[in-house]
Amino acid sequence: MSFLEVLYFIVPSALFYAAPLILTAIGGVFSERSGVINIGLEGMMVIGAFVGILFNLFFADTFGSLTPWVALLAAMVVGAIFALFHAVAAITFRADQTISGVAINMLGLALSLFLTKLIFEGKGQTDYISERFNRFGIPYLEDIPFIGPMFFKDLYGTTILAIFIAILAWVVIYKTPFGLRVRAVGEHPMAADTMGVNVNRLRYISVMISGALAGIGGAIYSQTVTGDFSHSTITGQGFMALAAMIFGKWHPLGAMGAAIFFGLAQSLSIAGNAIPYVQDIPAVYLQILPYVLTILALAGFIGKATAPKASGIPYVKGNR
Amino acid sequence: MSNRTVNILVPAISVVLGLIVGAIVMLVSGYSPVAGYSALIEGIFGDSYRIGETIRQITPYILAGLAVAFGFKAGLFNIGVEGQLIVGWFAAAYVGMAFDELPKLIHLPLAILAAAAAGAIWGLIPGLLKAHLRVHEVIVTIMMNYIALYTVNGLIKYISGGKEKLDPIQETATLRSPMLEALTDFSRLHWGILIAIAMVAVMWFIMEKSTLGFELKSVGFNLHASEYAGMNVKKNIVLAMVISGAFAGLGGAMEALGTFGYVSSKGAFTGIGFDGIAVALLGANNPIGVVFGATLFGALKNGSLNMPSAAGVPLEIVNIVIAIIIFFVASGYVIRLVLSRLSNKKGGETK
Amino acid sequence: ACGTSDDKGSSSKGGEKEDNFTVAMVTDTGGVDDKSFNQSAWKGIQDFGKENGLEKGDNGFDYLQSASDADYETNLNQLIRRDFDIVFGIGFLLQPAIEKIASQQTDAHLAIIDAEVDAPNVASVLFKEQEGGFLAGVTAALMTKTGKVGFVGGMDIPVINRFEAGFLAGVEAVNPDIKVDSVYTGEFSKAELGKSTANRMYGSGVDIIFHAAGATGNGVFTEAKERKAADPNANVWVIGVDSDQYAEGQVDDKTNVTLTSALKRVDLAVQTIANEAKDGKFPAGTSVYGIAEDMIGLADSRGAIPADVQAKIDEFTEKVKNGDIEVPEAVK
Amino acid sequence: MLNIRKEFGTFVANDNITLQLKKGEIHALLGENGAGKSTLMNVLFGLYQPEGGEIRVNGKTVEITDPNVANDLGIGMVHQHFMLVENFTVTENIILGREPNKYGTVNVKDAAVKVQELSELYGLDVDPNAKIEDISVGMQQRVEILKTLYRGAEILIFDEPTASLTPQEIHELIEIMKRLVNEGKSIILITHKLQEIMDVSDRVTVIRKGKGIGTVNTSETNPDELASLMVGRQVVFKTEKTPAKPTEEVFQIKDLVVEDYRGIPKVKSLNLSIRKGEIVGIAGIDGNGQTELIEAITGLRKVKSGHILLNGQEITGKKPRKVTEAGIGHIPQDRHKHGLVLDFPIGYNIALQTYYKEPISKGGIIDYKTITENANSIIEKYDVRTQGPMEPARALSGGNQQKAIIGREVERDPDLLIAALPTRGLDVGAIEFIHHRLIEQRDKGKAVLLISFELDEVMNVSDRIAVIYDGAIIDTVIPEETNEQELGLLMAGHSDKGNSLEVGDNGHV
Ligand SMILES: Nc1ncnc2c1ncn2[C@@H]1O[C@H](COP(=O)(O)OP(=O)(O)OP(=O)(O)O)[C@@H](O)[C@H]1O
Ligand SMILES: Nc1ncnc2c1ncn2[C@@H]1O[C@H](COP(=O)(O)OP(=O)(O)OP(=O)(O)O)[C@@H](O)[C@H]1O
Ligand SMILES: [Mg+2]
Ligand SMILES: [Mg+2]
Repeated sequence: MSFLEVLYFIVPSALFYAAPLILTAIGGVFSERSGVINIGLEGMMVIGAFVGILFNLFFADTFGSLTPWVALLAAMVVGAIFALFHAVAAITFRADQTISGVAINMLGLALSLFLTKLIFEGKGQTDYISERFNRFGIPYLEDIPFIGPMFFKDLYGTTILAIFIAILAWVVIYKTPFGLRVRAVGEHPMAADTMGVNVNRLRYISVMISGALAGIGGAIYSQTVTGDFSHSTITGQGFMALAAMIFGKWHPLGAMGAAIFFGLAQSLSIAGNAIPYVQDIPAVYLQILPYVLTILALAGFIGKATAPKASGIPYVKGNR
Repeated sequence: MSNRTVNILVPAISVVLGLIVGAIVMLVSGYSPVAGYSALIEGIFGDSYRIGETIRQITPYILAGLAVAFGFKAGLFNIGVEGQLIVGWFAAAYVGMAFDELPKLIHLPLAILAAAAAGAIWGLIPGLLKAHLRVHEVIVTIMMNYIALYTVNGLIKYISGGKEKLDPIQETATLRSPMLEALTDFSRLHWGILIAIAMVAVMWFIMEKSTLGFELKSVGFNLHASEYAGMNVKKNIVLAMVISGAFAGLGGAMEALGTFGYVSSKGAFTGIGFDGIAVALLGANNPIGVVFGATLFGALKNGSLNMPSAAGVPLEIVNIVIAIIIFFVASGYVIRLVLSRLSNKKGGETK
Repeated sequence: ACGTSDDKGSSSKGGEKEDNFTVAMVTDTGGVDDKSFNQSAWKGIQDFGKENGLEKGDNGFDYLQSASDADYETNLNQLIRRDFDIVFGIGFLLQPAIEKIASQQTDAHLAIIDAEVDAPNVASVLFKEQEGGFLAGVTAALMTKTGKVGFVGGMDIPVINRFEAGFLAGVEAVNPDIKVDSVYTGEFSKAELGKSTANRMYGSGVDIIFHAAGATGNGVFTEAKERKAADPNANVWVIGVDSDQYAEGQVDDKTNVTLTSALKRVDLAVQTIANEAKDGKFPAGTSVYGIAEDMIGLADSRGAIPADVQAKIDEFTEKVKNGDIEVPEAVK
Repeated sequence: MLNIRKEFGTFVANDNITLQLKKGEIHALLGENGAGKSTLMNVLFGLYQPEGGEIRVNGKTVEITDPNVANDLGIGMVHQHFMLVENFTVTENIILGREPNKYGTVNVKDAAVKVQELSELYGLDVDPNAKIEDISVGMQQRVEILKTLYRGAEILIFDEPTASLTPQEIHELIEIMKRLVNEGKSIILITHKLQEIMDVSDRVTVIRKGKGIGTVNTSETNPDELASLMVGRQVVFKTEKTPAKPTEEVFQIKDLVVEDYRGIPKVKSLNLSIRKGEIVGIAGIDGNGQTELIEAITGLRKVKSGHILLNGQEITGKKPRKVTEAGIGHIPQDRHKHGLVLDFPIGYNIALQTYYKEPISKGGIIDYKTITENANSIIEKYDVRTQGPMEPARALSGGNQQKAIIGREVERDPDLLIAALPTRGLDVGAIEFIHHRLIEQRDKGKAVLLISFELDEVMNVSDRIAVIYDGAIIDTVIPEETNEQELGLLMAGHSDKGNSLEVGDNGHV
């Protein structure tokens, strides 16, 4: 492949790969900004992936080509409800948030597979969906030399959605009263409390937002990539999203950038097969690249990341 | 109610609640909880074969649980037990395979040590990063899990010349025992359980009897004060991760030298490391508690295999139950609250 | 020391047992409905059951699913203890387990698909995947318009290598000038890898991709379907593997991207072995099945392949069948 | 507030306490550590719900269920520990919870203007756009006050507002309080400093162990009476001590330079020496290098250049453990973070410096019985009030925690004992006890280095006072030969002896 061809392949496929990660990572940003650690993103994505496929299968006749989009809504709602488990444990029951997240991951997968077997008569995977997201080119823009083929030719609606939500999340977190309060609650909940901000309610809302976004992320993944749901549909994407959130320093746009970066690494490892020199590198190196990069980033080679101060600590009124 | 009673009651109540939720899920889904749990119990204790298999399953759980618990005691959350276990598995299997003509007395310990060393190295990296660069161990260990998975797969391929598994280990490196197998009707029960129990004692000794344990706990609770008191905080953090990793690596050795006798490419994680978190949690990070936690989860996991065939219930139900148990143990605060309310009421009446 | 299991079997179930010949199988982690060889094997067992008037359960046929590779031995053991007359291990992953158990339970009859176990009580079944790959290669070479075709493999293991070798040979047999873009994703369960790889291939002018990559291959189908949906005139095809993957290629009511599939009749193989065992001719040792045994072939293209092309394919099939063409097992 | 009762479990923190606040007065609330002052105020502010009693505002009975209700009633609180989000700006902190809105987004610009106006109205100098983490403690406190004013508070509660302020800042704060009262606001002031009460308050309410003792007019009382009301016995203020009999020099610091974590020098060519049998007090405003100095001595921070000698031996750059073993004891300034492992039993905490040596540890094996025995003896000797050595350190009150630390350090009999803010936040009884211990140590012929922000303490306890300013000792004075005025000027960088005159231009905001 020529260099340009490589770019024309890598950029769109990185954006495509990044979309579910962006949404899920931003979900993580909301939760952790409010002071609730969310290792459970993976489990929430699994639920989203499952609900997305299930809805798509059952309602394709009703909604036609709109089905995948409506399925995202369904996954969003169910994801938010599922996140309540984490919220109740972490906020009301004052559980260790990391452990509660681990439980969420286990529960998400076990529940989805259990239901799959229940609904599909013992089978370990669902049928294939018939209504998919389709990519498109944006007229005129896709003809711009260089930029066009990279950004506007093979575009997915889901990628646009993810970028839009990233920008929206940035506005919400940094520009609105709600965002100011969320950040305050994650930094110094007692300060917020004395100012009349309802700490636990905000945390509930934030955790549910994270479930909703991870749900959408999962549903995008299952509907764009696998087309069905099984135990191997979501295998680590939630953890990648978590890494993207940290890599992006708990900032929505940073998380988006990190997710796209991971997308690039992934695409590179695929395009690598056809690029001179790169193709001689054993596959292992390319496979572990995103994970190694994340560690390097965390180790401060790409600037220091600091978590919200109060994250991980349940808020108990009156405890100094 | 004494503190001790409460500490035992919380996990016990969580287990009961988990099983109740499991029963409700089965009921709502149209399965019979009675049939389901009978199949489960049958799968655990049904006969000597199943008991042997259950104990075999418990073995790596004990070690994974110890690994997580050891980290917790030193204030570290080692989610990387999974990866450490995988590299330990590989190291033991490789050493077990590669050397022939070694006497068993040397070969077997060598393979076991190799596993511990590999796990320790896998723990060393996040330990160093935490101690010297203050990188949070949770994320690093998660990433290390994936790196372990792919690296081991790559190594297997490289060493075997493109195959997906290494040759089986030599007889001189095996933990298996014809006697134990005969005793349990050809289950895969092996001597590893003794190693696991020995490690329980080791952890107990380090934490409760040694000066090192005092330091590790102190650093775990408050590294600033520990530093002020002249402890070498960095050394302790690294050491805690290394020891934790070594326990995890031994868990891998159990699979390599006992259960399987070889290592093969993995498409996904073994899950033992993640279950180790639950085991440690249920055991309140106490070595003896870990044995109980491992026994429970080992039994549940192994028994669940019998559920689809004997009762038609998907075996995922057991994972649901385990997740719920973790929820409740982690939410121990609420259970304690309810317990103290109850005992207060009682106390008031008797007074 | 090995009398125990027999005693138990005959004492607990002996009385009620009718004189059925019973069969069972253990899946690998893919599960019984993996739309691949596990499913195919289960179909074979069910068909055998139907033929012989058996019912699912201890007295007829059954399967156990493995949740992880730690379960293979347990599951095999369990089925043997339930006294099935023959127990299949499906997939090369079960090879060590079968080997071990065969040496312990010397009275039991075992069989393994896709691997060889050297024991007097094990029947090993291998397929000439290279012949399936060959037919796929021939088809692709005859159908390509761009002169570029692709192969997407899962893990780089002997079974998949045979598919690849056959595919390359098939393409070359038709037209050595056709370029083959051949890639191993290293995974059987990462659809996104399959999708991106297919995207790159189609993007670089490949128009037909043959996949042998399990669930990773789902991504190949997804990519092809998306391209077809975006542009109904897009010239993209997928050749499926193992079973007829027509359903995977369905874009909408009218369009389908599955050109054909390289069939591997695990179901037939299972049935054959079971029947032989039933007739008291348990085929210990290794059976290798290929086109000649009708165990390898192509699926119905449902019109995607024109008759003249089909005729040429049939010619090649015949040549392989009667030995005129020997398909290599390994890439040269 | 009438007959307020507040229980935590079985523990009664407030037992029928009555406090009546008149409009326009400054009403002081006095009591020992743990007497229940903060609890009472948190009840008033709606953070806690009382088990009994009633609260009336302007004669009307009200139920204050949460801080919002308190705000609406015009009650504002400046908390003992600042309630500020560090990485927010001043304005963001002030408007949090009541954000002015524009098209759904926060209107930061208008808010900043409003904050500016408010700050000018009450003479509370703040920079609305500065981040909290970048401003001084004094300014942070003004932000706290502005928070209440922004919400239209008429009643302001100040919980120990002066504990962490410099004398100058305290002075400014007192001015501010007076101005607020003149504007018609009413103030409840909690402080342990009797002099402040005498200076600013109109009336004083004293509580002891959760019970109200009574209310007196400030003009009709004196510090001695207040102290005995509070403690329930006679208290001696002036720490009694015989003159020091210092002998040879035991500890020297020569040309010490220490940098902070950003590489900015915080200790600059500092020289200091201490003799056996004397207490040297370091007086200075927070942030002039005290922390870095202590950390450098104790081996917690790298030394850039210079020397530290104990008994003539170089201890520069040694590891903390080596420094301790060389003969230095250290009472850290932040006992929760650095002094104690709060989740460890108090007995283990007492062993924190000796656990690794005989007789506690032998060959890597630790003997918990010896730990308990040692702990018991220190607990008794230092009057640490606890249920026993296995009680978690967290459960002890601040004063008792501090006593345990002092016991731990003093019992090792170090040649030099460093005491950093040893009495911060403690009540007079505990302070008295701790001062005695320091003097006792001196009388045994040991050297003591006392770092304190409280002039009283430095004047009372030290035999010599070294004034630190901008990382150097700019003067050394004898307590008997100086006064607070002179010290205050020195601390601000004015050295009237002319030799090292430096005017505080980079001073303290
Ligand atoms: N000396 C040290 N050696 C190794 N790790 C440390 C050390 N000090 C802190 N850490 C770890 O590094 C991370 C950040 O430490 P830091 O001291 O900045 O935070 P903190 O003390 O918890 O918070 P704060 O800054 O509010 O006091 C924490 O995870 C902490 O456990
Ligand atoms: N949330 C709580 N739960 C249990 N006990 C508490 C709680 N808050 C305070 N206490 C206890 O109530 C008593 C009064 O505490 P409070 O903070 O009101 O004291 P204070 O007079 O403000 O002391 P200080 O001078 O140290 O600030 C103390 O014994 C304290 O331990
Ligand atoms: Mg810090
Ligand atoms: Mg107080």
